[in-house]
Amino acid sequence: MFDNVWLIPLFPLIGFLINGFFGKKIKNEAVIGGIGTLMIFMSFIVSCGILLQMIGLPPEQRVFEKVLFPWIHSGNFKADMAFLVDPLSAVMIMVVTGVGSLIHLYSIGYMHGEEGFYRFFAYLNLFCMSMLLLVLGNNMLVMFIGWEGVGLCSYLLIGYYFHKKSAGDAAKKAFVMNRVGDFGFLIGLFTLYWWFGSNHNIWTINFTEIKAASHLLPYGGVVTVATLCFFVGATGKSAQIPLFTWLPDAMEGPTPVSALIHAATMVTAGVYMIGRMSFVFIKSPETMMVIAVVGAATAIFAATIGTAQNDIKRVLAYSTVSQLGFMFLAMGVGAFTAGIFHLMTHAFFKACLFLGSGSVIHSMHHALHKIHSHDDAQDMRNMGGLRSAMPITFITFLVSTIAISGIPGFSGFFSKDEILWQAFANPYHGGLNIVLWGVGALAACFTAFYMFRLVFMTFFGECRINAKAKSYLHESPLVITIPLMVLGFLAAVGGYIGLPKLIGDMFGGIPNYFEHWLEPVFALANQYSAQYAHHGAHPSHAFEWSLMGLSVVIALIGIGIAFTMYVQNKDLPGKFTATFPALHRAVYNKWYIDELYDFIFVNPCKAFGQFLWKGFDVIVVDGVVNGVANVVMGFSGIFRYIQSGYIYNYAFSMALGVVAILGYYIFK
Amino acid sequence: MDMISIPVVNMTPILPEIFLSVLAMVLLLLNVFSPSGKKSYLAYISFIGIAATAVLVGAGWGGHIESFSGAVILDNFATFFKMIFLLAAGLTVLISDQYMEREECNHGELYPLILFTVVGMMLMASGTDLMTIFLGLEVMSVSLYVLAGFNRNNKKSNEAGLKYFLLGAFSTGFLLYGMALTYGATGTTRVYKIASVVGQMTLPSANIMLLAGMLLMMTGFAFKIAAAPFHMWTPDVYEGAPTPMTAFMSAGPKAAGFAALLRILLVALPTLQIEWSQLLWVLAVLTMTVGNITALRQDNIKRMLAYSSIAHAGYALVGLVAGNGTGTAGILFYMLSYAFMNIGAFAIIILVSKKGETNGNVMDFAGLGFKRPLLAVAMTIFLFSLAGMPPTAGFIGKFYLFSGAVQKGYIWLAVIGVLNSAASVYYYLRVMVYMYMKEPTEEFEWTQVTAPVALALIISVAGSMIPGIVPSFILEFAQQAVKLI
Amino acid sequence: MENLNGYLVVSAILFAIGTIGVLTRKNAIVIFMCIELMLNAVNLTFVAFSRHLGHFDGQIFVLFIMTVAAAEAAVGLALMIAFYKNKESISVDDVNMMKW
Amino acid sequence: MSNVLSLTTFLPILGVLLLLFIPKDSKGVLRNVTLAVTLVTFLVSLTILSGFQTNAEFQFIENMPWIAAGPFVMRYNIGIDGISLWLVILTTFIMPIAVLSTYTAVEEKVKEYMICLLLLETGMLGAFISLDLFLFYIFWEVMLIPMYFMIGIWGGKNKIYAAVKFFIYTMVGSLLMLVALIFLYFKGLEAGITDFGLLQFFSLKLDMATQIWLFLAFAFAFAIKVPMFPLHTWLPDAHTEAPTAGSVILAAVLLKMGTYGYVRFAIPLFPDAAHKFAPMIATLAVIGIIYAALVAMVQEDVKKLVAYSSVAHLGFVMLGVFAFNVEGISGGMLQMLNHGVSTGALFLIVGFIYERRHTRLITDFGGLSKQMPVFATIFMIVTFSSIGLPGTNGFVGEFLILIGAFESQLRWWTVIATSGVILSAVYMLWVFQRVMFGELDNPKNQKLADLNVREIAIMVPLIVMIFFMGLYPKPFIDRMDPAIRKLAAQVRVTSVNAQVLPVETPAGTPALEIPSGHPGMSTPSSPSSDKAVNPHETK
Amino acid sequence: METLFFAIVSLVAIISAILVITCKNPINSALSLIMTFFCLATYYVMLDAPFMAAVQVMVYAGAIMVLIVFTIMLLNIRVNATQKHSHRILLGSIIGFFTLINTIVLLVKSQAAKPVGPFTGDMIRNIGHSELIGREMFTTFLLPFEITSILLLVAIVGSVILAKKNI
Repeated sequence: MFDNVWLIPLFPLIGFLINGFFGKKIKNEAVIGGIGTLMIFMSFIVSCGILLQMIGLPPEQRVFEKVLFPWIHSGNFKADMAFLVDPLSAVMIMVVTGVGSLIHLYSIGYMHGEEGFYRFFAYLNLFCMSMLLLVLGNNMLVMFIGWEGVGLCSYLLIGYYFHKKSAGDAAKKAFVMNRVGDFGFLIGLFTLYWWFGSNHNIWTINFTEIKAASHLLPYGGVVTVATLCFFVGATGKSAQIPLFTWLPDAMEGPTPVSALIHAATMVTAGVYMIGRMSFVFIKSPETMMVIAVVGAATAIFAATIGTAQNDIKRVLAYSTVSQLGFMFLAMGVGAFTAGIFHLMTHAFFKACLFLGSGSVIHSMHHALHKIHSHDDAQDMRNMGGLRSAMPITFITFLVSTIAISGIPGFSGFFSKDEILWQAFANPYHGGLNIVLWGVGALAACFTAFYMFRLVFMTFFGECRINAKAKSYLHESPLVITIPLMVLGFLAAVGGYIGLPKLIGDMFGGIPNYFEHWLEPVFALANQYSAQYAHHGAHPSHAFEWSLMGLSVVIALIGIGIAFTMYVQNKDLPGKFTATFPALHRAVYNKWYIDELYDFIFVNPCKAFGQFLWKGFDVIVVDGVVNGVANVVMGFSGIFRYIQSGYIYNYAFSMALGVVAILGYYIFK
Repeated sequence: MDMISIPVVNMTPILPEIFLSVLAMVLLLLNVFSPSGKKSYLAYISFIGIAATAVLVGAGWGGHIESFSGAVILDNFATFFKMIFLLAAGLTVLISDQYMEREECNHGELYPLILFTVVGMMLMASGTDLMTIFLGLEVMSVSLYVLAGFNRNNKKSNEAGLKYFLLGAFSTGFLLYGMALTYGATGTTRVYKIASVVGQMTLPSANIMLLAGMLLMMTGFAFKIAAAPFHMWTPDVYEGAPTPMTAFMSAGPKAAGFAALLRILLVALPTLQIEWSQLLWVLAVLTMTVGNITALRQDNIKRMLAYSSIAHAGYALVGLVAGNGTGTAGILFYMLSYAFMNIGAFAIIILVSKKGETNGNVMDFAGLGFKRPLLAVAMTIFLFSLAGMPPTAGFIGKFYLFSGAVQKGYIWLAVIGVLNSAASVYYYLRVMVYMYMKEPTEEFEWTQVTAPVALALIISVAGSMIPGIVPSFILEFAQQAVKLI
Repeated sequence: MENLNGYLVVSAILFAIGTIGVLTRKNAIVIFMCIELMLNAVNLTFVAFSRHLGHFDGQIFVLFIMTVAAAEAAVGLALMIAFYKNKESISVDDVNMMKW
Repeated sequence: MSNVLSLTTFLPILGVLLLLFIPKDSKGVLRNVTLAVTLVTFLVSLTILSGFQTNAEFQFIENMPWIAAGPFVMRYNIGIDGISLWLVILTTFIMPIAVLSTYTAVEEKVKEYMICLLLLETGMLGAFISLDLFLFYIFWEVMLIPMYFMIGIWGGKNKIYAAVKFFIYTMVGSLLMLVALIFLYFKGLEAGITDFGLLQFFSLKLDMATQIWLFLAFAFAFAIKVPMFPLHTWLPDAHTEAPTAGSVILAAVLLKMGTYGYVRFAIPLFPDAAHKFAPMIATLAVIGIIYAALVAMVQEDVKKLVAYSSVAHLGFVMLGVFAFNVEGISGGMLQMLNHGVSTGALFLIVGFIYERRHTRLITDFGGLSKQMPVFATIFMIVTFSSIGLPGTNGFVGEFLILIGAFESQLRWWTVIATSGVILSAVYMLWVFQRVMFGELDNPKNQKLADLNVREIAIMVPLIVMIFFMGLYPKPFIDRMDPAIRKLAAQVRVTSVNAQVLPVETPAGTPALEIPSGHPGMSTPSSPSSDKAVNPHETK
Repeated sequence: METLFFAIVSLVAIISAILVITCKNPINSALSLIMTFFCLATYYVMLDAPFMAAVQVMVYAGAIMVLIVFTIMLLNIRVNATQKHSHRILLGSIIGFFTLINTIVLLVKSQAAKPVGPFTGDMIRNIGHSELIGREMFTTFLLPFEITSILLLVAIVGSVILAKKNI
């Protein structure tokens, strides 16, 4: 089965090629969607096969590399088109193909009747292929193909409604911000490659080889530089501070896209990448600290913005940013397993949420369309009371919301709590631990608040939609609800494969399967980290329990506030806004980050470009060129006028010449 | 006292001159007996005569005969230059007839005068006595004064003749004074004797009289080759003279001037090379620069080519500054190819311009490229050759000239030369811009190309292209020619 | 020949005067006369040198210069006449149709 | 066939002769014949490719006497190695495409146009295959002439200015190079070199001062052609005014002359000086990358934008070449090919919309995707190729350049250059967005026809190449690798000598005779010295 | 005695030369020029070259100047009232002055070649100047002599072409 790993990205590629080239001719949506879905599903099956085979192997044999063909070989540099299958990538391909299949299926229903249906599926397949390359690549360059490939697909899919200017802008923004990250990624790659090569004559970008040689890496120093650069790449892809602003805008794309790319898979690439290179990152305590801090900051920062958004998808987008922050927090505190675990659970519940919101929007859109209203189908202020019209959507949505809020028993609880615990208990960041935990917990509180705010505004209360339209609201078709149900189910139970040891012990020593599964991957990192981890007294189990309880309480507080504000006392939000107008405006406008970036980067760049062009290129550079020409021409004019036409002037010139020449030679 | 007995002399060195002189006189006679308006056959006869002379000259290749008590010599150097003169004259004769008919001044005396000019130039090239050189120069000049003013009903032609005459005579004064001082300093006018006398001097450059004589002679020749600051007559005279004569003047006398200059400087005064190359360095730079830069703003194409011809003199001087085999061979090669390309260009100008020398502006070339593609292509080749673009003869010529300078260590001179060359491209391109890239402002008929002109054009095109692609054989001749002096 | 320098200086002075004449006079014929003056100065130099050196090369050169002067005079004056026919003037101020 | 190189080079000239006999009114025949000629040339050039032995030696050598007069001996000495091989193929590959692109774009003076195209092809091929410096110079200059006419006759509004600027700008540089060439020859003559053959000059040991001057002269000429900041201003003008085929060839092949010149001549001939100036040139290259990107960003004319993007791309090439290691130079070479393909394609794309709308202002467009989906797809692929998206050709070259440069002394330059990656995305996507996305609100755009079969046929080979070179660059890299290794060794060995010796050491002192051997003739004989140079090479 | 005579002749020659360039009337200039020519002829005599003196008078003073005067008369040139371009005169004089300075300095700084020829003053007087000249002319300088014939032919043809009323 391992040998067939190349099939995994191949299937979506085939789907992409078929739909891309012939989709326009096929016209039949069922066929197009069928092909697209089938292809990714086949990948899923292969992935399952690989997973099963891997489970059957002893942990130390769970690494397999497959070289497809040599790609770039030049000088010392060597990069093959090759895949790496290990527990980590196995998790990722399962998530990607699994969630991917569901979202493909969902899309058949959701995108029904859209112009360019085939295009959508082609892009979606292409995305899956890129994502799979990203997670399967056995060297940084193959990863980078996927890395940029998903960026491309994200660009294409955000710009799917290309006739909307906002969509185009958002697409471009996404790509460019990703590129900023890629810049970091490349520099990181170069640094690592160069350091290994010039110091140890190991010229490689292959993960396995780097891993084998990673003991040569120093702590800090060049590793800090390299890892920080990589982390810049991760912030770009995973929408962390400071490169997060593209993700909310990316909601211009169709909702399945938001679910697949901007929630479940692509945006987690940064997390995955850090996981993949954990043995490098861990060697730089500074970078780990930065990652943790940025993760925590992003978590709280995005969460605050999420509280004030009215667009249903934007709320989810900021939520995603915030949750990604959690993942980075996990990575930053060395809890790689927890980070990856959260990645997975997040994929379930966030995909479900997005798809649910898509279902809502779909329905709203349909209803509004019927009455020719131009109201915004995504604005939560237009919704309300939808639970009766769309029960399945409501239930799955609620389950996922509970999961994300960290209510015990649901997947999100296990992963998030693990992260918060590790943030508190990690042995690396000294006094910062409390802060990290506190910020994380607060963010969790905000998460619960805005998620339930969303649920309450959308599904509870009276229906604020146009009365005429109300009758048109209905539950979505099966093709949409099946994925919702599957994902809702996973969101609910997905967490049980990674039960914290504490809880597992309580239930008779159920092991943390997930941790065991990933152990071979992160063992080395843990080994390295032991070098500088300070061996303080381990917090007691009781303490752990109480922290867990605290986080639950925090989540409940968030829910409570939301309930108070949006169900019980609906005047409160208005009052709150009126009391703190500046704050609200700031939060509503995303802390003016976009404006800030425009002010700091975009506008100066444009202005500088204008200056360079009109001011420098045309006037100075070309001015010099033309100036030389003009000076020569000016001399031409002068010389011309010396040529006066008078014989005596000519004779004078001759005589002058003679006198000068003679004079020089005689008197010299 | 015994009778003066005219010594037995070897006439071989001056056979071509004698042949041409006799031919010229025959033509003069024929002219008298032929009715006006039917003078074309004189052109044909002169062309055939020139061709025959060329054979005669060619037969002398490889010989080395001094004659007339050292007044003339037959050597490869002279032979090569004689070929250039004959070529220039031949082409000029071919393009003259049509033009002269059109300008209604097809007097039969034209052809004998051209032939006499050639005789003068030949004497300059083969003369080894300052007297011979001077008289050759005068034969050439006096003929040219007449030729420049040949279209006597045309004010511009009159003016050109008069200007050329006055300034030419003025420069002759300096030349002669230089010869006088040289004579005084060395006691002889024989080039080879001067060489041996100067060679025996302990410090020739300290001999101010010799130095001054050399400098004054150089100014005299600088006038003939139109080197700055003795160049100022050139544009006016070239513009005013009948176009075929302009073509002739730009190719022939310039080459003759170089022939004499080379002979005097390299044969008689090689010991003073440091001094004269220093002066020529300055002159070369000045000439190139003034010529090229002033040409940039010319609308009248004859005038433009006149300035360009000044610049070309500058390039050739670069080769002379070097004074080594490469550079001087370069001059020879360049003069030959210059004759082809410049006369070719003037031939096109003749075809484009109208009676009374109207349509002589660059703008009048507008649209030529697609109305008369062959002419335009020919013109393009001439212009690119003048600009020194490969693969034309002009490029190889310049290459050798600048190579000579580089070889001698005059790198900056070569750099200035190439920069000038680059600037010059502008005005050559300008003509092409009008030919190909602008539409004609008004519709008018183009002059028909007569057979002789067509022949001249074919020869010129071939002469501008072939030496650019396979220059070896000509360069080989040039090398041999300069080896002996 | 003890007085060579005397002759040379006189000829230099005459040459300079001729040059000044060429540069300052406007009448083409007078300019031509000034050129003749220059040529004569040269002739004097030649003859003086010839006498000093004790051979006749210089003197014979002078004979040729005289011939040349005559030939130039003929052609030059013819040119002036032709010019005069067209322009009704012989002043070099009027010889400036072509310039720049 | 032993003279297949000559055949390839001069086939277009034969084509010109053929064209002369076709009446100027039968435009279709003229076009088809030209296309056929270029196709045949391409096919013939493929036999070069198939016969090419993957090693570092020059192959298909033809060496005949040509000029021998005075101190000079010029020979008709041609041959290719891995470096020039691909540029030759690129040229022959682009030409049919360029010809095909003119079928509707050029309606007037077709015959002359085709003749120009064919002459240009010969010039370009000749320059790539010349192993005689003089011969190279001839072809180098000859190229200018047809290009000048193409811009000047068939160009846009400001064509004359652009054409003359192009011509004189290039001429200035190349003439200075000519002087340097002559000087070099005489230096060689003193050292016993007998003709202009390039390979001999590789073994010539020049003192530092000489090298510096000569290098500067060569570098200046090539820098103009590349074009490097700040000598680039002729390029936007030339590109904007040139007809589509002209722009395509200019971008795809002519600009490569400059970078090729560095790789083939300036660097191996004067390695010490090249090392000395590497930081300076890298600085200019990096400035070019950033500067051109910023300027491109605010352009209003699509073609000008693409032109500036060329400046940026070639900045990358220069950076890679001056890394002096195999990766960097390979990357540079690949990037040359890539740029040829992708920027050529971009100019074709601009040509397509220009033909339809007779405007190139970005603001005149918008929302074309709706009307022209095929066009949109192709445009997008090319855009991403130009941005350097992994999987397309642009990436491979750019990546190798950056990694090569990062390995070398140019680390910090590389960091800055890498940020050019961001900017290239900004301007390319921005223009793509403004042209293709948004509302189709300009009524003139609403009836635009999508690409026709011919236009698609033009683009398909390019698209194929974009992906082929992006996904499987091995055949390209493999064939050029030995030659590049040789070059890198050549540069490196000498540079070590330069470090060992004080700079002032005059030529001819015994100090200069240290072990380096003849870098141009053979790889360094002593492995130990090699190791001392770069311990990482012995992997 | 000879020195005094030389001085007087020189004075006359120079004054008449100056008159040539200062007289407003061309005729006066021409007459002054003839005066200078006579002075030169005197010099030639003093330099033991009587034949040269004779030729000088005949060719220059006789032929050439007659031609010039004739032309002046023919063209009936008006006397220019004023010289407008005074700066021209100034510049011209300066240049002429420097020419003079240059020349004189060079003459002072340098010296001519040592006498090399066989002819002394006595010898010339014994054999006769004309004969010696003739001998030289028709032996050593035969070619230049012949060239002058061509030159004169050219001059004749040229003048005819340029100045004859109908051709």
